[in-house]
Amino acid sequence: MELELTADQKLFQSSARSLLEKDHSLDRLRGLAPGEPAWDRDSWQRGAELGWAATIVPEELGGGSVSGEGVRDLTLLAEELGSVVAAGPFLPVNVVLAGLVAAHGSGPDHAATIESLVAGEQVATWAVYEPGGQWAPEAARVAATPTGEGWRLDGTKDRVEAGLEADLLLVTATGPEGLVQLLVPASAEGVAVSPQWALDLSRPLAEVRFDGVVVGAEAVVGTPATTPEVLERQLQIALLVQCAEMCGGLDRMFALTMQWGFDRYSFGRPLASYQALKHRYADMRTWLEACHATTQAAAEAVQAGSADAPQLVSVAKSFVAERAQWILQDCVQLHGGIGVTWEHDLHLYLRRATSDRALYGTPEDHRRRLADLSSL
Amino acid sequence: MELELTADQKLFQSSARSLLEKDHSLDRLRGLAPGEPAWDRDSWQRGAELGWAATIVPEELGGGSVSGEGVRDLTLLAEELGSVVAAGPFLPVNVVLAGLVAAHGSGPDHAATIESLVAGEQVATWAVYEPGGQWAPEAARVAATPTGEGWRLDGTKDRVEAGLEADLLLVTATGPEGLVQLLVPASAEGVAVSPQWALDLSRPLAEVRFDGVVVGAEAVVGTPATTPEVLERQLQIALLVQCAEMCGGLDRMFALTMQWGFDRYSFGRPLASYQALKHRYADMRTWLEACHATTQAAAEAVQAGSADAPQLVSVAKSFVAERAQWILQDCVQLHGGIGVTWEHDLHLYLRRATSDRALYGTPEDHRRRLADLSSL
Amino acid sequence: MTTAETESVESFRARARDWLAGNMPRLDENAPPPALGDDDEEWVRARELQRMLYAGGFAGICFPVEYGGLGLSLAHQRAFTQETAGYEMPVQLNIPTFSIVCATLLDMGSEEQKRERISAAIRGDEVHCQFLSEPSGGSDLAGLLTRAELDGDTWILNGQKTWSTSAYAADWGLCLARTNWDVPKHRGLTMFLIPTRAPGLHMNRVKMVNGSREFCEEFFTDVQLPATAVVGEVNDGWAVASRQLFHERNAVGGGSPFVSGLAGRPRALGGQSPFTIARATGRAAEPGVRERVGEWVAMETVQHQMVARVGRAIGTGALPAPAASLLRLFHAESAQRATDLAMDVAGAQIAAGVGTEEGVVGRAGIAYLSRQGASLGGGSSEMARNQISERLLNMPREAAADRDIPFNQVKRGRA
Amino acid sequence: MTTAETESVESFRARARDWLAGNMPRLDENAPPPALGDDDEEWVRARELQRMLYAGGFAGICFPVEYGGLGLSLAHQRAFTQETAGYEMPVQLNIPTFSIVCATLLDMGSEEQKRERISAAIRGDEVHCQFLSEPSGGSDLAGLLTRAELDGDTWILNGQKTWSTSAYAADWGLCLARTNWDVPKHRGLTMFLIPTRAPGLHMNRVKMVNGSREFCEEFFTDVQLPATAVVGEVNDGWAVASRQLFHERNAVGGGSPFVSGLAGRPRALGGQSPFTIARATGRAAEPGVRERVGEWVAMETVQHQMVARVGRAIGTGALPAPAASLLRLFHAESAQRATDLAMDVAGAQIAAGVGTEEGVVGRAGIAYLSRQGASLGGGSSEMARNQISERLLNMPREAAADRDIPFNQVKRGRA
Repeated sequence: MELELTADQKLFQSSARSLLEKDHSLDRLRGLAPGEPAWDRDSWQRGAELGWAATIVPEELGGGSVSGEGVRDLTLLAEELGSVVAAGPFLPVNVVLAGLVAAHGSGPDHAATIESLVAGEQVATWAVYEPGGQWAPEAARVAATPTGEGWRLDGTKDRVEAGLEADLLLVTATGPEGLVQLLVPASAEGVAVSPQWALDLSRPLAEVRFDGVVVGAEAVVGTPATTPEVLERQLQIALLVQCAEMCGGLDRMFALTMQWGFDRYSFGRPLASYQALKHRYADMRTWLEACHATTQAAAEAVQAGSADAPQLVSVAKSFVAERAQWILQDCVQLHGGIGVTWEHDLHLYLRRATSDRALYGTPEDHRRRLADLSSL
Repeated sequence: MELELTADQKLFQSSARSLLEKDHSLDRLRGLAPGEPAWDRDSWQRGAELGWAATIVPEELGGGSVSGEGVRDLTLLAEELGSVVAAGPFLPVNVVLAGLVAAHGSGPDHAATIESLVAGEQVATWAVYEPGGQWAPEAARVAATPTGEGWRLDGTKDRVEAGLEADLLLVTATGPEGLVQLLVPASAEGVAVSPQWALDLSRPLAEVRFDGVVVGAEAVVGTPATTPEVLERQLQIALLVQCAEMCGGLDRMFALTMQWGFDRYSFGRPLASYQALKHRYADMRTWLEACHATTQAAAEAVQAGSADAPQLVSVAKSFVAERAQWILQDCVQLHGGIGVTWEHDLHLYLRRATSDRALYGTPEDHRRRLADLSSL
Repeated sequence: MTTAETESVESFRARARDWLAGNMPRLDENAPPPALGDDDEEWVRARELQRMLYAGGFAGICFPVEYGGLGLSLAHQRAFTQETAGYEMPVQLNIPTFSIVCATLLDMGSEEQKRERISAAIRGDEVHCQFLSEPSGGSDLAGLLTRAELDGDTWILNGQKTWSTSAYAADWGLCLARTNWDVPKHRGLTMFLIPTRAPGLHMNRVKMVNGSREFCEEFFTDVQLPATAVVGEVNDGWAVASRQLFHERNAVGGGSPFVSGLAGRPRALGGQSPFTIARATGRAAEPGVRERVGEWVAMETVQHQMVARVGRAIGTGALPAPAASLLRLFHAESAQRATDLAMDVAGAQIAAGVGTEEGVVGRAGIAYLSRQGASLGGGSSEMARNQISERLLNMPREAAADRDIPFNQVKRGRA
Repeated sequence: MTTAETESVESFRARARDWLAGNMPRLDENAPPPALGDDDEEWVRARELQRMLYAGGFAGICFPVEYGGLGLSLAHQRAFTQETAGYEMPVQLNIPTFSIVCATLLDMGSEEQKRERISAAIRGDEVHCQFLSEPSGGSDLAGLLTRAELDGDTWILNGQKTWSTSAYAADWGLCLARTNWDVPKHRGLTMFLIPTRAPGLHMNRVKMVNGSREFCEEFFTDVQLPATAVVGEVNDGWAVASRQLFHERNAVGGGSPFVSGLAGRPRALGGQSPFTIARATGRAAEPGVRERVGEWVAMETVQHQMVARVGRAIGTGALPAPAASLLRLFHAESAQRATDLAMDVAGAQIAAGVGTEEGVVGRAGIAYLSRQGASLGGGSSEMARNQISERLLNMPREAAADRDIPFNQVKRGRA
């Protein structure tokens, strides 16, 4: 968590908490039937009304943040959502907004789209993975072909978060002169969206096929010159949200496991009195603090637009995603058998963390990126 | 250790122990001045008289093993030598013998050399690494050029164990038709041997330059057809010796650390009474058993010439070398500060294990080899 | 049976090979692994297969002849198991029916219990289970709260059990209950052999994160048992439970003589090893992936080598019985490392399945969710470490706040 | 000094920057790291450098003005430290002289001790050390055996100490001794401030596996000390030692206000990071090597981020003081991981040097030999875990067999 919050931030946080308590119960998540939607648009709309899609959008584009530091507010919010494994398009909407805002002023104008996303009227998502592929947006095989007035898209994306529900797809594709990002209505002719099994029960995924999909020139986001930095911005926001939501989840599960250590007796004394276990709690507590430290440092850097922001988000992702696994699996171990039952909360968090670890670059991917960024 | 030994094996073991106690004190090793030889030929001669270079050589070539299973006897011996970090050319001499015996019957005859190595009259070593290189014998850059009557050698080898002391160098080189192994007298014109700093105090290394060194056709070991299997045999013997000596060293250091746990008191009770430490002892004890299990299984497979011997030596090396580090470093930790002093024995074992880990393929190298061997 | 009558291992092996080829169905290598949580059919099939083995004279190889077995050696059993590669086998019956329950009855049961239950299991007519753990218990098995009270000649059982593996498929279970609350915990327990369909016994299946429903929980409400249901002596149930725990460690570790038949691919991974995942994700050419697959190959191999070595050593007495905990601990480590490596190898693909199916890679993701199963089932890894340090390395025992204290005075937690 | 008189951090920073540029020698980036075990010259140099800082008005930034310092805030100190990048600094004086010994004297010393010792250190005239650990002691510092007995007005000191960092270079040391054997261990200790050249004090340097000789061991034979040598109260030495331990944790973790100047590359690795090794071995193109270098970059970065966050939180009271153990534990982990990664990256090259020199890669090998140093120095990682679980997480304390028992009745081991 942030160690110090302003009064405004605390209010923002508590309003989020109230809504989350009302709309996002873990029991609902656990009880979802196969194919049943994990979230509904009304609920997302209520979140948007509380500013969940506004933090990183400037006021002139309809956004605004309580603290004036939108990225910090976004991570604060992501922690809250992560602490209850909230379902909904929080991550993809904010990532698309990050791209649209970063591209604003270069290429076609998307101010109206931004406004409707901020208001929760539309939902957008980033279509960046491709079937069978790892994290490699720069090697997109989905082809964008200029048609004269616009573009034609062909190919397939998968692991598209909220793909079934999204109105707009931000598609990272390869054109004749390199990467191009296009904002495509899900309703466009030739777009076929199908559900994809997802490990994380709270984040439905979809496969999206583009079969000769034609869009106008106004669908482009940014320009060839700005696309790399726009992409980088999208990645940074995705990583920050992931790290912060993992931190929020870890806080919750560590606290639960602490309580268990005090309440559960074995051989006439609490688990918390066994040195071998105490030492593991100590390790977890240390890692947890480090997860917060690196997430907050990354958020600061992204907020400030520091030159080392690319490094720091990769540091945070590679570290937090790894430690989240260590901590959560040890929480399971300390709980004993009930930790691996469907009725327990832990697996919901483990699903989220495992999915977060996998997407937008694994720890291994980000370590190699760090080597690149270090000019090795 | 082997769980069951025959009476002959026990005798063989105890004769080795007596000599090791006499000739190989850890204090001597610790007290070596820079450049001072770590072992002398007389001492090696005494070992050879006890059969230390005879186990894997058939009786008709002057060798012989006490149990009739030479490879098993070799590993038994290697454990004993490893348990006192014995200095001397045990590994390189046996590896060269493994190659010469494997090649026997294909290519030139080396019976006389075998006999003199078995008797301890000559010392031989394998020159296989090249400066700046990793484990890649098949990519040797030392060039063997046919001269008509024989071969000319050019290039440099390094990390040659006992290189300064050896009479004969088994050089793995690349000829016009692929790998060729040549047995080169260290006294040959154009051979320049220079000492190389070594992490393991007990195993001096050398760099060897070959500058237009000319040898006769009789220097070749094996034939183009047999060279791959001869090389494999050399590797297998090197790995078995490494694994067994690590096991021997681990047994000794684990026992020492166990005793320390009982003798050392903290807060009025022995270290061995602290659960967090007890659990680490339990982990170490488990890994130690696994190290022995995989080393003995590999020895059996090499002894039997099983089809899976290449896999099993790589399994053993990759596992034992990794766990040796875990165990020894935790032994240091459990000893506290004195474990990192020069006067303590632990670093002598850690140096050996770290060097063993590095040479003849690291765990990472052997894992990739296992993937190859599994037809991935 | 005299030595002269014992068939040689090699002759037995040859006979087994022929018989298997002629009688046992082959495993379908291409069949998908059965869906977790829906394995009733497998149990029907296991009984059928066991009946075939019995009819062929290859059932209960290491059990005594007088209880329906063949009375042969561990070497015979191992030879048979090796020969079963590629055949369908009733491996579900290995644990707990044969290697825990029957093995314990053999050690501690009454003559009647041995004759009836062991032979019925060998014939394929019965499946057995254990009612040991309780929701409040965890590692502290002896701290259990289920009570049995004597009413005339009849025991009345009340309480709750959980983590009963495959109890839903079983006919009989060994149930440990407290029969004296005024003595320290180990001294007031009694073991009962009870029919799973006894009136007053209500059973639920527990759903696990991987979808498995192999565990059950049971509620006992005034279940009535005759005096002959007691296994061993009244208030000496801990001796019986200790044998069960020993046999369980031995069986899980792979050292039991009563385990018959190769299990095929380990179920824990749902058949999805790092090797399979490397193939399925098209990443087999990446050096980092190859390194991880190689690490998995090595761990699996060492795991088998450990079982062989420690099993042999316990057999010959070179290592004492608590050495079985070495197997327990190493098994957990290797199983967990396998799930970690599979996840690493899958990389970004672990998050999703193929269409609406979880697919090969998704199953590795699910296996990862139950990663800790390997260090929880059959006693936690923490308990194994206690065993190794205290029983094998003779380190001082952990202070137990309930030692030598009447059980009704021992502190209990809120969870 | 009133608020009005305090210079702003940014003004101080600007002034420091100018002064450093004009007065302090630049670090020679190409100079090889000094050979371990031969650092006498470094100490002479450290005193010189400290005198320069003092002359320039940049010494003792966070120490009170009355004891020779500047009386400025942590923010001033941090600003100064940031500006020192690229300059030679007397970093040897940070630990223990300033951040442990002087910090403790500031908390617990007599007015005379503060005036004399702190100001002498700030002027660069004195170096301080600690005589705490004993060969039989390990983590159980309070179980020490060195004794001090009062003979009239004079204390007579006998016993043995070890692990005294840089004591050979020091002028004064804080020495903890037992002055009452009839009370539980913490209540019979007294802290003394003693000159390292006192008659009867014999000192050896201890050679470490990496060749370092920075630690000393001392033998005290009837060393005589005046009553004014006592720091704090007689038999209340544990209170003083506790402050030392707190300051040590804080300093090692990087949270101390009395640490001045950037240390450059961490010495533990001998300057040989996985990054350097990847370059030196020519393996930088291998994906597995790049992955490991990236992991190192991440760990180093998180280590700094931890220090910043926890240091700040302890400062504001958001986290309690024992949270310093979080830094201690994480520092050990990151330092150890760095040596492991360096070894992995070096691969087969770790075994050997370049010619008869150890070279860049050989130094990584040597650093690996002292890998555990990071989890032993300044209290073991095990003690840090006890601290975190007991003091930060409020878990029950470990049973201590010597608690509330007169020290002369406590059991002692043979090692």
